[in-house]
Amino acid sequence: MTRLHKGALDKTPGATPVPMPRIQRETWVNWALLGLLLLAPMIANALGEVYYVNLATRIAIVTMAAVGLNLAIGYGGMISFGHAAFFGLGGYVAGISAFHAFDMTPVLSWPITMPGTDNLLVIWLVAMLSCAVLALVIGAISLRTSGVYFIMITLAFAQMIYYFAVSWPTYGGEDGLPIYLRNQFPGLDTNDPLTFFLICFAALVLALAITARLMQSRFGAALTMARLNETRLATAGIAPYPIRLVAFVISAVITGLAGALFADLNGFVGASMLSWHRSGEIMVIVILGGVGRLYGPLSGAMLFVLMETLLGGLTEYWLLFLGLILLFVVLFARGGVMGLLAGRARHE
Amino acid sequence: MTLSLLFEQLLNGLQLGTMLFLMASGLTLVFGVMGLINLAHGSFYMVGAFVTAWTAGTTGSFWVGLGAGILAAAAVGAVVELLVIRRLYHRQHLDQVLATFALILIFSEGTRWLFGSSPLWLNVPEALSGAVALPGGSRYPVFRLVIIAVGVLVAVALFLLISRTRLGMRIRAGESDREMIGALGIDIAKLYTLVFALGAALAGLAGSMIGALQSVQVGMGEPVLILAFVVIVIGGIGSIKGALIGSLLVGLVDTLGRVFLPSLFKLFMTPAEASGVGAALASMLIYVLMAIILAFKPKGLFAAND
Amino acid sequence: MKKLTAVGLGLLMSTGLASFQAQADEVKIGMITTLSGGGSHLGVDIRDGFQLALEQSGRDDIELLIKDDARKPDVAKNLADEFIQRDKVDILTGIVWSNLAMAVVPSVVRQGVFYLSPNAGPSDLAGRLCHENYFNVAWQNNNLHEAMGAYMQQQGLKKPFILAPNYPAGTDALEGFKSRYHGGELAGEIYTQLGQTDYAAEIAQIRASDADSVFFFLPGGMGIAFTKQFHGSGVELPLFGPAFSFDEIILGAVGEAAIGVVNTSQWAYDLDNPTNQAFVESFREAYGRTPTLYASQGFDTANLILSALETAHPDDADAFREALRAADFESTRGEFRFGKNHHPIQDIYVRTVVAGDNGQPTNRLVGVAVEDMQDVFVDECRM
Amino acid sequence: MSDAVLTLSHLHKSFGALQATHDVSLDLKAGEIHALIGPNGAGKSTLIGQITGHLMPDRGEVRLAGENITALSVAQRARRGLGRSFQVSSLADSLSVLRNVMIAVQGLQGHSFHFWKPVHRDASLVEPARAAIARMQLESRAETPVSELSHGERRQVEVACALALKPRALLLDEPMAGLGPEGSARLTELLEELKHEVPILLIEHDMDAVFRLADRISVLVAGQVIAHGVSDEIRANPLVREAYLGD
Repeated sequence: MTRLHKGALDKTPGATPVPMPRIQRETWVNWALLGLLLLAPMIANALGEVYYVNLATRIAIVTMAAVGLNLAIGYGGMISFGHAAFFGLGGYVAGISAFHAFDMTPVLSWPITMPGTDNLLVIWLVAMLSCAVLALVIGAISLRTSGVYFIMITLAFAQMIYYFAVSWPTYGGEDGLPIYLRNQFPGLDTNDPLTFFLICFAALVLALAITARLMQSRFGAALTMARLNETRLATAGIAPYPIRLVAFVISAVITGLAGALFADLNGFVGASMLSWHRSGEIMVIVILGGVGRLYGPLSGAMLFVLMETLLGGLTEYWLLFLGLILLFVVLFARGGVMGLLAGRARHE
Repeated sequence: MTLSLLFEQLLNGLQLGTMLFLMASGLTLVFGVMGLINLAHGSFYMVGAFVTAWTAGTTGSFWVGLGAGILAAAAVGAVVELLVIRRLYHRQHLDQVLATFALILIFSEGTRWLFGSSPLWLNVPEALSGAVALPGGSRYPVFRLVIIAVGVLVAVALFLLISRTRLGMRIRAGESDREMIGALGIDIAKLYTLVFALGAALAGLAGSMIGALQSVQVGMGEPVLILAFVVIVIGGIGSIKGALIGSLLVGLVDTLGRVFLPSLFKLFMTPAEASGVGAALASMLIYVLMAIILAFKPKGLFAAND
Repeated sequence: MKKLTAVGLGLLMSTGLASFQAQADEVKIGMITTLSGGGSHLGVDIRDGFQLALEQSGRDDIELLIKDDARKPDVAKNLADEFIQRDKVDILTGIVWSNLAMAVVPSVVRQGVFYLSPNAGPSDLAGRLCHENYFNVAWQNNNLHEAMGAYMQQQGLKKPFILAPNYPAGTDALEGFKSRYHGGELAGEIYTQLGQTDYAAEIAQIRASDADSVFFFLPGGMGIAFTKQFHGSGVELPLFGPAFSFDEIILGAVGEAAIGVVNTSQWAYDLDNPTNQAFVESFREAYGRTPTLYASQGFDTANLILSALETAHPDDADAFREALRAADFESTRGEFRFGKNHHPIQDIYVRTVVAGDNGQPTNRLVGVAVEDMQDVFVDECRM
Repeated sequence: MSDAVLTLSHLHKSFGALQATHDVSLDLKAGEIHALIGPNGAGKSTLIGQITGHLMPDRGEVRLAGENITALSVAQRARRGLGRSFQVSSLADSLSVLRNVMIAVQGLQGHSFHFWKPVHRDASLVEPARAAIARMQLESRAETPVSELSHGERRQVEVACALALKPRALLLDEPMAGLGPEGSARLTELLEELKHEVPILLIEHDMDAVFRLADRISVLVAGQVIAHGVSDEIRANPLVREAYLGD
């Protein structure tokens, strides 16, 4: 774990020395946030307050979706406005699979017979594979463009899938698909809120660890350079396109897995998981937390979900206040929550 | 499908296209001159419609309302530019997207707070209500013809403005070199406010007119905004010509897709199924169009600075 | 900012703990409804109608908690969790939209909480997923469309043109209409895009067909846009639809273009019964506007709950359920009882839009389309 | 011309009506420094673009070690051994010198789809990079972010990056600019030594350096090579004097 907190990118022993206090501060903040997320639901569970356990689960899952997007936006410089497509696809894999497992009908009868399942491991694998394939297609086309065009073409692909889901009657269309029984993890009782939280938490930690490790590797070095200076990368003989494409796929896979967990948490999957507001929301979380900071998504998601919960209870015009807070963060608190908590970003 | 029906549907596509052009031209101008992505552009559309509806309801005159709506949109645009937008010009696209996303929330909820949750009443003015006969026997609403005419007028005016006037020269200078116009002694801040307000006014104009045809309600700007973005991306961001071609393309493809796709599927499906599948594909059609165009021309049809 | 977060968490925890101190005999009702964004006037009316009934009851042992779902299924689901797990509510209600109901209701009722629907009635909840703790106090989604099918057949219309948005409620609407209409052949059947606001292409198709009437289901802004555009198009065919596109608030936005439209509803504000007259009068007095059918549904839902509370506390689930099932309350819509799937069996009325006293369009009751209407999914319900 | 490492033959490139490159042919032989000079607007940047792959010529051919690379991308050319430095420094400013150079080493090794091993503990990356930095006498600055370097130091990092690629041909775009007399002298020394390992196509404004270093010189004016030869020939060429001195 320690390695994870030394910083993913440039702030490694072989790179820019950053003043020591700052490293410690960010590491400390990271640990504190992760610890808070782990301990709060445990305490809540001990007090019998199941609601807070589910709230923490929600935070963990939303964080994970944002960790995926952060890989694309923060580390890869690819501003995807269509990650809801992967979030939703992951959710639909879980939903469809559970639907068929419940009905005892096959998901596919041609070319191979594929029965529905409620085994989470299988569902996750299928969700990740589906997202990888979708991201490969979307990325291959979208990465030919850049800048605003990239933002808009990813949005367009997500909209296509959204409209498809809304009007496809088999799996509920706009009504969506309830998951009557939460999908099962071998050997664990996923219906127990704390157990399910711990599963999601473990998945989140894994996603964070993989992202950190990835960004220290050769691939990460190339991706960083693709973001900072594409020409430099090409001049070194490394084509930026495949590097970006692979990063986009990995990013989609992480967000897709979060989508599958989200569907199981809510016991429901619907087209709203695919809407452009959802893409915007995940992006908001990434930026709120601090773009390109490993733990930015965690702080962003905590703040976002708490604001949603607290403000939503106070006034029916809470979106107005959410808007004002967001505006304030963009204009005056650059670097997001992590910028406030742990000082300026390490790069740029 | 008779010839006159086809003609009528082409007119419908044209009308949707000209309306989109009013939105897209402002959006593309703001991007071309200031390099800003403005997600809140749809909010000016909504402001225009609400103010028009409210004023028309109070004074009883659509025309007074229309004037008020356009002015209000321009004023709101100018204020937003002064308070928020000008802090974003030198920021990354990401910051611009988030800040203007926040503005959408603020505008939507602010409008609801001021005007309430119910949709407002706004109708086509008496003088322009009714329909005229088209060649071929069918009838077409006068007001839609007026919208087409207004769209054409605005397009011509914009081309003249940009190619013939001093303001246009400054705008073009701004597109090619932001440093240079500063050096020319042009008050760049004022120019930006002006361009932004102009874009907002055009959106307000679209909202006022369309509000009379559709419903004036909170959130009405968002679907139009996404369509307008599709338009300018297809056309090439920053290009007025691209926005015009893109608008017409999207207007026609969307309208004709909605009409013909279900008929196409009826050839080998039951009517109910064909209607469903056709409608589903029709709703995806413009996004498919956009993806195809960008796959082959990554900077749109008429990339401005390339 | 960190401090803020800490304070926030503390606050959450303390409000959570506070719920322990609730009195045992008090009844807690959680209302999840749409108060912000598009379509929020439905939620506002449901809430206002519901609150009016509570106030009139004079009971002070009922705590009503209201939260906005912003029309998002996952927000609604999260609020349901919050109400049940933190606030320990006995009864949930308020959801406007079918897709939100589908996200929330199945899991809520399985947790032993009562859910009373004041608006949405998706077919699954009436049929295959019906549940003893779920009661629908409004209608099953298809009811008004089926009734209109029956009515248009009675009226001798031979070639209706039908259209609805391409989503489940839209397909249900057209299927529902067709299941009761056998009076001729359809002149055409169109599914439009959900959220579409321009109907020029569809209206041109209607004009080009040989239709003698138009039936449409386009809720909210879609219906406003369609009606206005249809009126301006010069096509002179009679319009028919369910009440969802012609509540008093929408009529205000459509204006005179709506005059002459015929619509089906389980309720009308000029329905002649004392409960209703008192309701309409007190609603106008309290809120300064004429109630919509949504307001009447909120009002009826609250009164149903109040009537059941006379007999039993929700803690005694079986007794409370029986009391609800008896539906022993004065409904604004006249006679009201539940079928075995806990969905209403009620008359569906026909209204027509006329110019009111001040020239504003308003609904007038014309007659009854179908008496004692029950949904068709009741047989799929194994309860 | 079997010993030519890099050959341009009959390159043409126009932008609309403007002919930016007109029938340019030149070559770079093993062991030499070939300087390309020309006044501003002569079309040097366009020509460099066509050599490095940022621009496609309308006609003509670029060959590297005998292989036709005209249609290849920037990255493909780099992999085949074309190293370059940029006129306007093109480094990742927020990264350290070492990180910038390591990317070049990584490119040379051709393994970028390794997802697990941290690069800072990968001796096969770090050591060659440090060697290239040492060659430019920048060891003390290895851990410094590029943004904190002086103008001249950045030029040196550029060259270090190019060297780390172990190129077959090196294209240096105004490496002397902003170096100051001492830095210039040091770089000149280095280039003289370097040309025996890898031939250098040198684009340079500093005429003293050019005349001192270059084995051959080509003069580009208005998109055309107007003169070609050794230093003294060029110095004496009236066309060149006209183009440069305006007399």
